[in-house]
Amino acid sequence: MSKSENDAFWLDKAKAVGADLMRLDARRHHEQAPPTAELDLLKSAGLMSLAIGRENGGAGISWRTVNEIVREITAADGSVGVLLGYHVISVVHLRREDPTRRQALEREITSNQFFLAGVANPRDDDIQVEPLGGGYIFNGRKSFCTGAAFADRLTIYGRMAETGQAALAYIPANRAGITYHHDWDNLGLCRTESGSFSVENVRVQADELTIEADDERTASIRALRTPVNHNIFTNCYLGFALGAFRAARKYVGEKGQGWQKLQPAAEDPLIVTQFGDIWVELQAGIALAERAALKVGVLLEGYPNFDEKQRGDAAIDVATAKIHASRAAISISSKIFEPMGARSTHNRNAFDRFWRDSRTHTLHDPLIYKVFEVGDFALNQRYPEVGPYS
Amino acid sequence: MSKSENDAFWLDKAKAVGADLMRLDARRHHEQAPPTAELDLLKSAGLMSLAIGRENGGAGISWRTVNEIVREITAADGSVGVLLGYHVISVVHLRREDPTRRQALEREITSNQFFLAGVANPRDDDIQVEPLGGGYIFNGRKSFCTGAAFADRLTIYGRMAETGQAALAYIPANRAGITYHHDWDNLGLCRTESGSFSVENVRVQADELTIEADDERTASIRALRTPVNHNIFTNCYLGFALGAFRAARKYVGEKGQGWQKLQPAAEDPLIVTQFGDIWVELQAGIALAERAALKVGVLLEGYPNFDEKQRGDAAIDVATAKIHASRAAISISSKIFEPMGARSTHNRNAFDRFWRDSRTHTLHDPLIYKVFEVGDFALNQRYPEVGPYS
Amino acid sequence: MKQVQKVAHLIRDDNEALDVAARLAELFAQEASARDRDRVLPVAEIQAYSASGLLGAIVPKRFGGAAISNVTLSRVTATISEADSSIGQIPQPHYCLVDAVRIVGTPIQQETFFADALAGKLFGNAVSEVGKDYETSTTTLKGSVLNGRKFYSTGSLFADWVPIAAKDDHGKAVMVYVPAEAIGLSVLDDWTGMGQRTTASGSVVAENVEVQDWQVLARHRLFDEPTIHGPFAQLLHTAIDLGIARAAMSDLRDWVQKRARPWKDSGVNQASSDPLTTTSIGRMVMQLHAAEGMLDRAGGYVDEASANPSDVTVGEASVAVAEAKVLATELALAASSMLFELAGTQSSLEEHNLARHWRNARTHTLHDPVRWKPHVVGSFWLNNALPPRHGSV
Amino acid sequence: MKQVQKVAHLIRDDNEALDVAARLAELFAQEASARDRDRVLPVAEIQAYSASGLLGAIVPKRFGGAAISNVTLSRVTATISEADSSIGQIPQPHYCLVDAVRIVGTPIQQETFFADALAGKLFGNAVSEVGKDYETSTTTLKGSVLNGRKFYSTGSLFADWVPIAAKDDHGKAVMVYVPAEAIGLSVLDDWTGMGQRTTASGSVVAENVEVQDWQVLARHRLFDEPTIHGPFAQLLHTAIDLGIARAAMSDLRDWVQKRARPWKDSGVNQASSDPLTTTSIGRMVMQLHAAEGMLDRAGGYVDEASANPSDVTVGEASVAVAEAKVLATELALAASSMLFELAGTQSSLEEHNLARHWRNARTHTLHDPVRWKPHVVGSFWLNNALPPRHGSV
Repeated sequence: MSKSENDAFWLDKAKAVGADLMRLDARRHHEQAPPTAELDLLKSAGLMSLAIGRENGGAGISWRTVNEIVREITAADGSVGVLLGYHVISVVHLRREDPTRRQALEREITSNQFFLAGVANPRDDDIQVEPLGGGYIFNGRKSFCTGAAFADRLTIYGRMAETGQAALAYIPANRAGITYHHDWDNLGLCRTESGSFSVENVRVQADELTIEADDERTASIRALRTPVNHNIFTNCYLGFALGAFRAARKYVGEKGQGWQKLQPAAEDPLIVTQFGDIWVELQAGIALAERAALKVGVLLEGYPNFDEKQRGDAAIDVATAKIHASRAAISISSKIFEPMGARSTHNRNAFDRFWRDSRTHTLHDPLIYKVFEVGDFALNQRYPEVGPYS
Repeated sequence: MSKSENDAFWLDKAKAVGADLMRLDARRHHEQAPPTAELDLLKSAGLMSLAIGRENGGAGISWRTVNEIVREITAADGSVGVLLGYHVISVVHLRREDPTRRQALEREITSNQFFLAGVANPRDDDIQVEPLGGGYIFNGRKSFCTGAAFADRLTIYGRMAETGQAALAYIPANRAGITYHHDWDNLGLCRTESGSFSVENVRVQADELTIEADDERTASIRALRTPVNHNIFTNCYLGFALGAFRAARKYVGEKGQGWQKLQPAAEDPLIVTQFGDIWVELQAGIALAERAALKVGVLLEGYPNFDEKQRGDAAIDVATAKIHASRAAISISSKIFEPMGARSTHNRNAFDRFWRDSRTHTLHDPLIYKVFEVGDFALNQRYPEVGPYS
Repeated sequence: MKQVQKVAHLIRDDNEALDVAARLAELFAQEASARDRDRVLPVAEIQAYSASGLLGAIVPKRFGGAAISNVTLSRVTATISEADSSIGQIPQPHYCLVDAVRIVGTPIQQETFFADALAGKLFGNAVSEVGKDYETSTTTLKGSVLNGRKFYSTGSLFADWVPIAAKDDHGKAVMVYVPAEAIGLSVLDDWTGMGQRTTASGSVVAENVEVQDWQVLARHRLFDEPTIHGPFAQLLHTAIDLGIARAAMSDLRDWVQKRARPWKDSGVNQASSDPLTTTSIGRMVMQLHAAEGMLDRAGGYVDEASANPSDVTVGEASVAVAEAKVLATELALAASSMLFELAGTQSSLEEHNLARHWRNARTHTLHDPVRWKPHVVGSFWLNNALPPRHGSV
Repeated sequence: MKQVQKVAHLIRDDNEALDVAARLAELFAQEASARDRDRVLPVAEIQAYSASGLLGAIVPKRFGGAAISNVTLSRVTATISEADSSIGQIPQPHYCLVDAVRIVGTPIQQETFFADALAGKLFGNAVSEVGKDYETSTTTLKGSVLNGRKFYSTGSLFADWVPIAAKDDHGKAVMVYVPAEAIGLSVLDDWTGMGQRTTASGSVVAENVEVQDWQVLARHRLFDEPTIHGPFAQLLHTAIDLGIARAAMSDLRDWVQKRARPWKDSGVNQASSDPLTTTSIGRMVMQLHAAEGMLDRAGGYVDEASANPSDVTVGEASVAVAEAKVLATELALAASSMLFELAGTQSSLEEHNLARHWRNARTHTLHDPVRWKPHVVGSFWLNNALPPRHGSV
């Protein structure tokens, strides 16, 4: 499918940012330092308003191209791509706000190139919200707060102590009472700072808070969550795989060794067919992800009006793509070493980053239960129920 | 991507034909009798002019929908779908004719719902053409002449005895001197009659013959061959897989047995996940095939004006899809038995037809060399050279 | 009591059993494809098998048999199945139901049936019922009268004895050993599976068959107590799958060596020198050797459990057999399909009938579902959970 | 001649070697993760290994050793590697270069080096050169003076003897056994691979090292003649991969039993009871048992070729080892990655350092490319083609 000129323009821009990211030292991927320089590159290219319409100063591109850009940035730098992905998710979910406020927030993001982080791990439920004066006060602790430590704005998910309703605060990240624990120490995505943070008597004004009502908009926003989030995750996984593939192609071309006297390595028939297999696996993932993005794009355009069939079809396409992409990322990021050979394991190359990143993020929710979900549709024609992971 | 109304109309029509085909006895798949009733169903639905524009009375649908229809018909009946696929290929290659003659032939096909068969196995080269009077005379023998035995019109590929130029005759199939040997006895595609035939002093008029010149049109037609043909083959393979999947879903729902006391079978978690895996494999194939069809569609629209990059990208996408689809068809058509269980092997079900058909047609050209071709692009960024299989 | 009329060679030890199997295999391989194609039952071949003494080779030594090990028996079965997997499967129930006599048979059953097995008599089986399981089975032994209808009764068409699973007056599972010529017993040639076509796995119908007490074996004890009955049956099924895989690979070797054309882009002038071909073949060869090792390993566990039956030894045997079964299943399916890919287009001509390996593999590997076997293996390794006791693990 | 100063326990037979290895493994496992994380070389552990007598256990009996079989040595290596795969790899060159002395050593070399091995002295190695292969190597022995630069010299940092591959004045390949304290020899701690981090696989530099004739071993004969030198080296690499796989699976078991949370939709209250988890684990257990069987099988072929070296026996050993290597490679990679999938999100915390298994597997399995091994196996099976003779098969 051909792209609009505007989409192509933004994609090219993002690729240029990706090329700049690649010029930084590969070893930084293993460091825990915040990716400040990297985020600045994204901001100065305007990528913080990727998922915002032109009417609010944003890129105004299709959801499919948003996903492609997340994939490209992730291929260049796994942590940065994942941060961009989560930012996009936070932006999309601003649809929960009433239209006037959403417009104001989107314009603020666009003009300031704010980087957002959202904090809502559905398996935890440990931030309490209480009314205080005309506002509210937040207390508690959260884990897996990707990017929160260097965000400009935070979405914090809490629960009203009295009513049990979900409450979302959208506030500056430097609000008093917020402490980042800088305790992210996982095998991959080292620079996303996905550690924990705590909020202690954090004050939130009434107009900074959205309380989920039992209405259609809330239901629609909940129904959007998994298709949108998992579509982005899928493109992060494909980004890891794409980055691995490109790194291997470059290395084999420059330094690879063929078997015995076969030279250059790029003419070793078994190396060539290994790349063929990697290509097929990768492209199948991309084709599925793009197909899913088209369906999710329909939901986003229709929001808050889409029906169960549209949501169900999108959810299944997203889950199908996520399964394939998870497997492809883990498999490709490990397979690339075989054509590259033993010397490629030198830590200066940091070629393990693709596998580390893939292996870390694909643990978000268990793959085999996604297979079950898709199988239940394939066999019993049942759509997944709307839930935190489905 | 949403479909035009006209495309959706034709797809629905084809699905209705598919449903009719499914009502025939499954055991006929193993018989060698010609599929006369089946072809009549296709003709009366107008499917012989699927790949012809509306200006010539045809369906006027996108190349992507043509492919989807071939897939659907193949899912319903493997032999019939493959026949339709080869017919479409023959129709597409009428582009070799000058525009006036192409228009006349397409109109003839539309109004008579002619079924075409083409005879051009690139590894043989054994039909000789000699001038005689104002016309020509054909002599020789061909193998793998799919559908020729019950075609209305034949394209016969020969070689000019003196100049060595390729010559294509487009003639009525009952022309004197043509003998069908009815010697197709292969493990799958039993009703395609893909056996051999011979031509003995067959007379061809000058206006029935096209001699390939060394011009741009010939080069373009040659460049179209593999992308077009393999795109159709890919959808045949996906049709085998889709047919297998649907048959298994139906059988498990009606007659499956869960492990131990797990009932119904459709709730056995390992059966459900088996279907999930089948679904992911099948959908990845479909997504790749559709992406490839969009690229081939661009070539067909541009014909005879497309450039090497367009041709190369289309060829790689087609090859990528074909590799995945070949593997998926063979794997899915064999895997379906596991959730269905031992009793499904009763010959009355003929569930082996999907594997037999897949295993037979995927031998068309060696899979591993397609992987090599794709790998050569992935690693060395080389497009495949235009050739009979690439 | 039945008169023993057949006379068979007496096999003395494990090595002789292997030699005899190799000789028979050579014979059976010759017309295997033709028998499959034309669905001709292997009558003369089963006679040769019977005369060879292999049917009695598992009889305990104190009854005059060679008591060959389960490792040996599984190798014998693989060798025969490579030549003709239908012939490999026909005596599978025989061995199970002769071994059952060893485990829970009465003295008179042991004396009679072991003598018959040594004489070359074949025991069939009649257990499965359409749409029924053990609990809903409608085959009954009321007093001395047996009634019921079975299908998938492999080998019964050739059998001298047809052991029939039934419930007795107390609702207990019994196995009634009925002579083939008994009044009221019919064995039908109605098996139409797409593979294993000449196993004679037809229906068995018992209508008011009169039975004597001594013919009734306490089948329930085979599962109530820890016995190798389940893993033993599965071990032989695994050997059959392995035999099918070997047969497919043997045809693959012939074709690639003698018939396949090199691909135009391969740069070699023999298909057998193409590294892309040898690489695919090499991967399967490794799987073959691994599966052979796993079959021997499983046989060793069954031998141990046979000598010292307990919950643990029998459970371990079931698990080891399940492991071997999964590998053999996957190899048989992969090899019989890959065969075509490497042998080339001509290999799909029906005249070569190469698809029989896939049809045999696909049909036989469904005998019991493989999908839960990895669970059984994983639960044992992870939780030390012993597998359930029945014929399918 | 060098004075023997170390004293090691004397291992008497294969069983004792296995017992000793099991005891050492228990010790080595305790701090393996911490050593990897902090890149602490296993100094005390290698001393314990040396004192245990395992370094001399392959010495021929007439020189006072136990001459343990290759099957046993590969099991020992797998056991040690399961505990700490870097320690498993460190003596790999030692065994190769002590066995080389058995094959082509002069009497004085045999007497000296075997005595040292029995005394617990460690032999390192220095063969690979950056960007060079055998023919373009620039390490030379001119007269009695050795010069060259090597990298990836596993074990040399701990070694008492550093055998260095060089070309002599006639262009012949030799292996020069240089004492660690020789003037002009430097061993650098500069190995920075992402896995097998504590193998001390650094660089070795020889600058005008003076050498005596008796220190020079006729390396070319190891490949000119049919010897087990190649398959022997690969057998031990295979054992290391298998050890890594076992280590990953052992952590997997612990995690699923003790830490993993059941998934909300699983309907079970322990992750270890989830059939979707046990099924995945079961598949890997099967592969593990198959790989173990294949390692033993390969060891058997190497034993046979060692006793009766010929083109055929050595070729068969190479092929059998290649088969085992591919399975062990794939299992080690799959198990060390699947571990996370079943252990859950918490397993990716760096504090648990579970990724070391994958880093070790991925690094070590690249030692020589696996991609051509199936070709070697397939060519032998199909065409009876013997594999090339070098250290990589």
